[in-house]
Order: sequence, then structure tokens, then C-alpha cells
Amino acid sequence: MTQLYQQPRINGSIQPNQEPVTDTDMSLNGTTKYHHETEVSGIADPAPANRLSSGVPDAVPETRLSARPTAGEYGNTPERRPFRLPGSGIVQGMMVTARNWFGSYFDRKRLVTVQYPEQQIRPPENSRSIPFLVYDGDDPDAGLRCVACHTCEKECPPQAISIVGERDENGKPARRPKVFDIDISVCMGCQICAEVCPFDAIKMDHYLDHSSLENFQSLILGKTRLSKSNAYFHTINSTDATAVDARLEADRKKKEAARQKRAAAK
Amino acid sequence: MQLEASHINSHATAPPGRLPPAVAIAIAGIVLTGAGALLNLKAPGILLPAAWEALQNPSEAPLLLKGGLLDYLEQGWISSPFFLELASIQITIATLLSLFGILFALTSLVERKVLARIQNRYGPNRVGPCGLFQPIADGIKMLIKEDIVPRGADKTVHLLAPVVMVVPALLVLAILPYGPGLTPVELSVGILFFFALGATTEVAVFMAGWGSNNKYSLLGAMRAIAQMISYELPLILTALAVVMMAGSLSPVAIVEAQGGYSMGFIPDWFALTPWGIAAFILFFIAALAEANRSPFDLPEGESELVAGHLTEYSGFKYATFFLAEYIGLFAICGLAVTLFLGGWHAPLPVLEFIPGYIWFFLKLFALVLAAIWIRGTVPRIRTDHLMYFAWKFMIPAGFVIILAAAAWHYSGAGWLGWIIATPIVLLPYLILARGLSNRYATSGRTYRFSEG
Amino acid sequence: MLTLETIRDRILEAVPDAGVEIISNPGPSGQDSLLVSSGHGLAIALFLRDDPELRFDYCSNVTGVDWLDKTVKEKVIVREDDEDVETQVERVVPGYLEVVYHLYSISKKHGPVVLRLRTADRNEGVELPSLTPVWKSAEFQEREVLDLYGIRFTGHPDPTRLLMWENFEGHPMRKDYCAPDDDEPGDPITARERKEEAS
Amino acid sequence: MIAIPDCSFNTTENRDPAAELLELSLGPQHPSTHGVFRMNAVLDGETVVRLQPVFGYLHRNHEKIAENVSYLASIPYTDRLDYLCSLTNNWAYALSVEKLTGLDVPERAEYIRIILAELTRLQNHTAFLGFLLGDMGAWGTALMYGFRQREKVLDLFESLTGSRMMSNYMRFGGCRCDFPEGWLEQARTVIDEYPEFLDEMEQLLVSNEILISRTQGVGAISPERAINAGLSGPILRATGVDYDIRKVDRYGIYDRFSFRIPIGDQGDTYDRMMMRLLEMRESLKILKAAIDEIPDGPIVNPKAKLRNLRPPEGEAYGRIESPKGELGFYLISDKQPQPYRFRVRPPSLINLTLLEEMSIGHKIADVMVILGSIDIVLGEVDR
Repeated sequence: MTQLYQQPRINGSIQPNQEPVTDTDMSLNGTTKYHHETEVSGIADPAPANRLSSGVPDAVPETRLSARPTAGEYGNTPERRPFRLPGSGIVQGMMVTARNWFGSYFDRKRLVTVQYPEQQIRPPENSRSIPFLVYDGDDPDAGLRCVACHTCEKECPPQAISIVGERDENGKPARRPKVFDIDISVCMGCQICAEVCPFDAIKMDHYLDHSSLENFQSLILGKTRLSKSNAYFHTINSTDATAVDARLEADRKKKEAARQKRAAAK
Repeated sequence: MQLEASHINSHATAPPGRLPPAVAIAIAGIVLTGAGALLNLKAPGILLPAAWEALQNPSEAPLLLKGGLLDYLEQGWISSPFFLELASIQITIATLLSLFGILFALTSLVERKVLARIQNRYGPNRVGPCGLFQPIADGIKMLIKEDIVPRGADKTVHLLAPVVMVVPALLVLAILPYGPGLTPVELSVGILFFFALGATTEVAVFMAGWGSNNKYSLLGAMRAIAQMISYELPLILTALAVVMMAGSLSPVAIVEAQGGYSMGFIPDWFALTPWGIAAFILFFIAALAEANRSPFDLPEGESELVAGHLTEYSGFKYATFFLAEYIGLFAICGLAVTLFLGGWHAPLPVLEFIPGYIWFFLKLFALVLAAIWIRGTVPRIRTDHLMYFAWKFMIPAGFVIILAAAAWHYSGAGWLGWIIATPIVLLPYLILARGLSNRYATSGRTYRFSEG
Repeated sequence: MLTLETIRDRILEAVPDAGVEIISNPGPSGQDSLLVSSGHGLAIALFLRDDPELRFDYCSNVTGVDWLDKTVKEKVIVREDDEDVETQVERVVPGYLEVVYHLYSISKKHGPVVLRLRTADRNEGVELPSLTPVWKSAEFQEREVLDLYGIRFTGHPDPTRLLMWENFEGHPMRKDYCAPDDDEPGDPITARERKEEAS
Repeated sequence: MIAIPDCSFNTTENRDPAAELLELSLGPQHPSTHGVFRMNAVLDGETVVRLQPVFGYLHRNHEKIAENVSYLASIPYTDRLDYLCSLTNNWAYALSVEKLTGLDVPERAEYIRIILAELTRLQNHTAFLGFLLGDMGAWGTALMYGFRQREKVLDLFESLTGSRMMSNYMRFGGCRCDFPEGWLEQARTVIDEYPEFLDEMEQLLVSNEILISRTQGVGAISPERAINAGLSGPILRATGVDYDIRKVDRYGIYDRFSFRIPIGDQGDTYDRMMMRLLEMRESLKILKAAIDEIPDGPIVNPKAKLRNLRPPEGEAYGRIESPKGELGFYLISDKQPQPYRFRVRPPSLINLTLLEEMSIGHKIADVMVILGSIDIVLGEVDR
């Protein structure tokens, strides 16, 4: 037995005596698997009367198909008018397009395209593309804030970062990265590395033009290509850069004070 | 932070001027042609006066120029009258082809620009000034593309389809009256010729669909056949009313019947009569369907059939189809101008100093713009609705229009005609529209809201 | 909304010899679940859907969980030479696959009730009744579970893989699934690439 | 009045049994299948007699990846589920982890979440209208209007979260960062301008005869069937079922806002489109109120851990009303840094359950419109 609701509605009306299509009346040699009936013997759907109550709460009055729109409820819903000239809706739509057509010559709002690359919109400060390493001062090697603590490497979701820490002549870790590679074919620019970095050493760049003619090596950015000065960081995101500077300065002062205290204690 | 004009850094004031190779080629061509003409010393003596005369008398200009050219050929090159006749035909053909070729290029650009403007974009503006050389770039791109014929395709049919498509589209251009005395072939049964040849397009589309050996193509071709045959009937019916009124199947006679102004300023175009306006609207809708223009572009309905009968075409063959479709659109819009919009006649008596052929092309272009505008607005209609619309609305309405035209004629084509013919058109329209609206449109809905 | 205990009692009332057990959830979410014996899964699901007070007409989420075999170390007192000796014994708790259904009621606006069905083991006895006949929403999700966990649903109208291709071997979401290493010499993909490189 | 008989041959009854059927594969590369979705359709002429969706072309086993990375590292991956609505995905996941760990969210963060979720709903529905019209062959006009407007919302997203689509913004117990200066004012402008756009869209769409004839009565489903098949979101409500998780679960602080849930009439494509249009107006109400009322305060729970989160043993199922429907995350924790089980309840996939039933008996062109009206994103369907 087929329940009424299981049949596909055709053109909006339920056709009561129409059996749904089943595998048997198709002359295909079973290439397309098809199932329409979901009945299993012994399981029947609850009575239609019961089902109709579901979902349509009593609190909302049943108004389908008969009620006229209540005024002011929703101004632009097309009313159930007895007759409207066919074509009037299309004409209305054509007025809209005409407004945009001619409006685009006068109104900046109707012509929002920017002529890239001659015109470029400055991305907002928070905007991000891929990470870069911040260094203080002028020397990218000496001023690098990164201490090769591997936090970002561990937290990077697609594992795009690989770090090898440098060791001094005694074989002790030198708190500096020897290798800091980001595979930008893997990096998804999620900024989790910048978020978890305890030293504010890695930040998100605005730079977007990564295209190159070379397929593989140019996709792995090394330490030299990733290092950018703090001044650059100020140009792309001065709010964050200033905050970071203040934070680092406070840290430095605290450490200085602690060192002096220790020296005084000695 | 927000997109403001002040935040847009203008690195350069305008796109940098680049001289595309196409420009260089064009300039070289002009220089070489000029030099070649000058080598024959007789040329300036004959051609320049003709050109001067043409400038002084712009409405006769095409004929004068052609006469001058023929004179030049007669004196310098050809003596046999047979070949002279042939040359005369060749000149006409070459003019028409280049004219419509330019119009095709221009329209393909204008279409993209207008669609872009409708959609709040710029459209092509990189190739040449204002993107004017975009059609050339497109053409070069099309020509150098690989021509792919699918394995299992009927190769002959696949190859012939674009040819069969483009030839009738070009042939029908011959009977259109572009201006007074500017009809390439003055056929007394021009309208009949137009529809007879126009019907050939269906064969071409079906050849493309069948020959491609692709399911999408086949479905597209099936749609095309059904659509074109259905819409040819209202097209012919509405044209029939005009033929009845003009009493002739000759396009020139039809245009001449629309000359003159009533009350001194209202042109006597058929589109400005109660039956004519209805016939014109029906004709234009059917013309859109015949030319496969949106919203009747079902044969290549890209949302379901990828590109319909064009799916398996690339390169030059595709370009040919493209050309044929545009030429077909021009031809049918040209016929609409001839039948309803007074052909070469100016809309106002004071504007008659402008040559007729300019009026013709202006009207033609206006219709093409309207088609583009419609394309920018409406979604595609569905197959069964399309057939329903043709057979249950357009064809009965076409018959009614014939009746109304007769009533208009016998009531003297004046105010009495308006009183009698208007209800004859309007009442059946309302009844038919009611049938349409009951079936499809205008059933507004109310929505309930739950406050939760 | 009834408590889970009452729901269990009502199920036992309606489907007398069904095995229903409440699995408590130690976490803060407090979403306890009902473990249902697979033999009565269909009947219980039908009851939950159709009972006028429960009316769980909306099956929101269907998913599989893979619980691996666990080795549990236990202290066992063994009588050895008339003496109680405490020794550590390793015992293997067999793993199983689980299907979890999250049920809501749209007409009563309550939920969720979490229904669990467990397979006998992870290898052969991975058959469970399909609840698609009760809730059609389970159709694709059960196919996904079948695909990714390898649970066979009896009574499913179309028991085929959903996401992986037809000839794919293995069930990727199982905890012990090892993805084929592309760099392995025997791997067909690598072999093909090498061949292409050589030619 | 002239009675005009029904001349369509939509019913399968009228089919000539001897007629040959045509099997047509739509997708995975096809102009309008919304990504790499594929349908195997069997056609009788142009009428669909069978339709089988084929999945998996974009399957990347998001769930498996998530079971191997930390809780935090899954957030950027959730962005890529339904890539039009990454912020609601973030929220659903954050909500589930908060349920799993018992974390509270500060008030300001709740307001931020609601503002962003409703903006996401706005931009998703805006894009939806464009895509739907594109599927109907409207040459991208509505799409471009929609994108023009959506861009403004995306600008807001970019200036706050750093990315236009892949936001990676919400965190367990709060949000990642506070609004930059002037953000709320800009948001207010965008919201104030939105009704104008909606009016224009409605003029363009709602009474267009071709659109009405293409959508009304196409792909209608009954409310009972919709519930049984697990449909959710605007599609479910279009059938006349009053069920919105924002109202039912009252997650976040939705109970503080007064908004209405539009409920459909016939459950067909037109209603599905209208649901979105009407929902946008309601979203605007929420947004206005939320922006006016947003309090100051912390944006993240100080107890929340960013790294090395090890939720207590247990499981949780959290769900929200995403623009596409019910988006749920089911998590099982075994006190490890990675979830033991990570499950996405994808509304896009489950909403496709009835695609075949909706399509049978309609024309092939309708299938595209029906698919468009379901509003799927393949990133979520295949995960």
C-alpha cells in the first residue's frame, strides 16, 4: 500500500491514484539504481490524520490557500489578486534593470567594480593572506623575534610550517630558527600560528601576489623571504603593531626591573 | 576600512595605452589599399567626384558611390556588360556583408557592455579604447582555437550544420529595403521568401544536434525544432495582417504603404494602429523565439543543457554559429522594422533630412537593444510553457489580429477604426491572458509568520 | 519532555522483551543515551516515532562510532598452592561499532533523545537494522556510515557506498584504518606516475 | 471564459511505455550543478522519471582530519564546510565544544556571534537568490545584484575576522578578537541599506511571470514528508512547518530578540525562495536590535583554553540554525587533545534526501531550479 504523502507531487497537486514509479516498470537494464518506496513489511506510517497535526502548531491559524493577506504584515508579498495582466511583472522587472543600466553611468553605488590592478582597495588592517616573520630593527637575522619554540609548528592545522632551531657552537639551542619554512601550497591562511605565538613573532601579511612560473620550490617560502620588518608591520596593521610594541616594551621593562632586582640582591 | 573613493589608490589615472596588434594590422591595411588605388591614376578622377556628390546628397549616397565605382570599373577594368552586371551584384553583396559584419562585431560588443551595465559592471574595456577591439580579439581567439569533432559524430553533418545555418541568414538580408531604392533584390514575394528561407535554420540546428552525437545537443536540437516551428506560425500570422493591409508581399510596397503622417506628425506606421501594436509585440516575441534569444534560448539553455546544440562546437564552427545567430537576429529585427516600424521612414516630418537607411538601422539597433535589455532581465522559460504560450496564446491572438486588421481596414482606418478594432484586439487578449494567468502566473501567496 | 528513564520504561512497556539500557554521559552536556538491542531496533524506533506522547518524528543525525578492542589490566585473585595470590591479568574487551541516532520531535518540540545500536563485533557481525523505513532522513546518513564504517544495514533501500567509489577497499573512518601510502613502491598510483615519468 | 485544458505531459501516466528513455549524467562538471555535484537523470523526453544523486567528488574526509588534530585546529576546517557561511559553521562547532566542556560564553561574545550569524544568513540568502536565478537562466543579473550587496557584508567580515569567507573567528568560550574601530557604525549602514536592496530584488523577482511559472508548483513536498526526510531550515519551513532552532533551542541569546519565522504555503520552489526573502527582513530586525543593545565586556571566557584543550570524557551534540538548515556537530571526547569522534550533521546533504521525489515528473530544466532552491554547498555535502 502506498501512503498518500509518499507520492511525488506533480504540479502542486497530489494525484491520488497514481502509483509511484518503481523499478519494474522501467525498461532500463538496472544501470541506475532506483528506489522510491521506503516501506518495509510490517511497518506502516501513522494515520494521515495523525501526521497532519505534526508540524503545524495549533497556535498559528491555518490560512493556507484561502486567506487574504493581512495588511501591513509584509508589504511586498504579492497579494492574491484575482487577475493581473500577464507581462506586468516582467515590465516591472525591466524597469529595475533599466534603472541599473542607466544608473550605472551616474551612480557609483550601481557600478561598484574597481579597476584592478590600476586601482586597488587597501585591505582592512585585520585582513590576512599568509604569515610572515617580524624582525625588529634593520637586520632581518639579528632582529628576528622568533625563538624557534615550535608552538606554531605544532598548532598549524595543515602542518605547513617546519622549523629547525639553530644551535650554538656548544650544541645548545640558540633560541633562533635555522630553518623556518612555510609551504604556501599547504598554508590556508587561518592565522592560528599568529594567534598562538607567545612572542608576537609571526603575523599575517596582506601580500597576495604569490604567482610564480616555478612549480615547486617557489611554493616553499624560507626564512629570508618570510622575514619582514616591524616597520612593514606598522604599514599594514598599525593598530596591532602598536599594541604589540607596547606589550613587548612592557615585557622588556619588567625583565629589566627583575634583572636589576636580582643584581641588587646579589 | 570601508570601500570609499578615498581608499582607492589610483596608481595610474587610466588603463595604460597599449597598441594591440589588431590596430597595427588595420592601419597597415588602410595604407596599402590607398596606395593601390592611387597607382591607377584614373581612380581619383572618377571616384572623387562620385564621393563628393555622395557627400552633398547623403540620402542617395550609397547609390552614387556604387555608380561611381561601376563607372571606374567600366573605364579601367571591365568592358563586358555581363561582367559589369556581375560586378554590380558583387559590390552590393560585399557592402551588405561588410556592413552586417561590422554590425555583428559592434552588437556583440554592445551586448556585452549593455548586459554588464545592467548588471552593474563595466563590461569589456581593456582591448582598445572602450574595449572597441574586443570583437577582433574574440574573433582571433575563435579562429585559432582547435576545431574539435567528437568521436562518433556524423562528421559531414557536423561540418555542414554551421554552413546551413549561416547561408539562409545571409540570404534573407537581400530582400530587406534599407532605404528608398536601396533594396538589394526587389522581390515581389519578398516576405514569402524570407519565411521560406528562415525555416531552413531549423534544419541546421537539428543537424548540429544530431551530428554532434551528444545527448545535450540532441535535447537542445529537439527543443529548437519544436520551438521554431511553433513560433513560425504567429510570426507568419502577424506578418499576414500587414500583408493584407499593404496588399502586397513586397517589402518595398509595405514600407511605402507606411509613408506619410496623419495629423501632420504621427507617422502612418502599422505599429501605431490598434491591431498593429498588438501584432508588433507578438511579432517581436516570436522573433526572439525564432532567433533563440533569451528568454526563449532553450535550445542552448546553459543551466541544464550546457550549451544545447552548440555543446560540441568550438573554434571557427562555433564562431559561424555565433555569426549566424546574430545575422538572424538582425534579419528578423529588420523585417519587424519593415513590417511595423515604417522601414526607412523618419518618425517625424522634421527629421526627414536624415537619410532613410540611417533611420532603418537606427530602428534595427533599437530593437536589438530591446532584445538585449530583455535578456538582462528575465529568466528562461520552460519547454512546456513555451509550447503552451505559442499554441494557446500567440496563435489565437494572431488570428484575432487578422480580424482586427480587417475591421480597421473596412472602418476607414480612422477614429472609427480605433473604436472598432481596439476591442477586437483587447477582449480576446484579456481572455487569453486570463487563461495564461490561471495556469501559471499571478497567483500571489500569503505567508504566515510564527512568533515562536 | 519525559526523562530518559520514563522513556525507557515506556519502550519496555510497548516492546516487552526489548533490551534497553541507559548509557550515562559523564560530560557536562548531560546528553545520556539509550542503548537498544539491535534485534528490536526497528520496533523501538517505530514506537518512538509514533507514540503520541513522544512523537520523535525527526531524526536529525545518524552517525557511526568505532570502539576498538581494549586491553584491560585487571587484578585477579588466583588461588595458587592454597594461597590467594593477586596477579595482573590482561583481558581483551572486544570492540564494536556503534550507530548513534539523534532524535527530535518537531510536533512536541523536544529532544534530543540519543539512540545507540551496537554491532556484535568489528569484523563479521556488523549487521544492524536500518531505520530508514522509519525516518527517511537516515537514508543518506546510513549509507555514509556503511561507507565509512562498514556497518551493514539490513532493510536499507539502497545499501551502497555514498562518498567513496564503488571499488574502494576499507572503511576510512575506522580507527585502525591506514591510508595507502602514495609513496610506497607497490602503490598503483605511484607506479603509474613513475611509468609516465619514465616514458 | 474559455476553459483551457492542461496541456502539459508532466505525469508519468501519460508516458508511452515503448518510448526509449534517455539517461543523462548531469555533472560533476556542469554549468549549474553547484560545484561537483552529479545527478544521473533518466528522462522520458524532457520529463524526469528517475534521478539519482551521486556524491563524493569533493570528499576529503573532514571528520577523519578533525579526529587527528587538536580541537582548535578544526576550526579553520569547519570554515571550509559550507564556505558561504563559515561563521555559522564556527559557531556550531564552538557551541558543541562548549557543551562538551561546559564553558560559558560572555555576553558581549554572544552578541557578536548573533550579529555575525545573522549577517551570514543575510549574505547567504542574497547569494542564494542570485544562484537560483542563474539556474533559471537569467544571465547573472540577479546574481550580480546579489553579489553587489553581499560584498558589503563580506567587507564587514574581512575587517573583523581578516578573511572574507574563511573567517576562523569563533573560539571556545567566546570570539577571537573584538570589533575594530568603527565596525558597528559600518555594519549599521550596511543594515540600513539592505531593505532598499531587498525591495529592488522583490520588484525584479517576486512578480515576474516567467519566474512564477518556473517556480510555483515545482518540486512541492508535504510537511509530513519533509519532516520524515529530515529536511531543515527554510526548505522545511516552506512546507508549512513551524520549526526554527533559533526559537526551539534558543541557543546563544536568541530569546532576547523578537523576530518572526516565516512559514510557507505550498512547499514548492517559489515558497523556498520567498522564505529566504522574508527571513532576510527578520534577520535585519535581529541585527538592528543586537547592534543597539550590545554591551561592553570581555569577549572570551577567561577559563577557556586555546591550546591543549582536553575536554572531560563524554559526548555532546550541538546544533544551530545555519542559513542552510540544521547544522550539528557531534563530539565524543576521551580526554585527549583530539576528539575521539567528530561528526558533522550537514544540512546540505540531508536536504538532498528528497531531491528525487521533488524532481520526478518535472522537466529537466526544473531539476536545476529545484536543486538551486535546496541551496547546497558541495563543501558541506561531501565534506
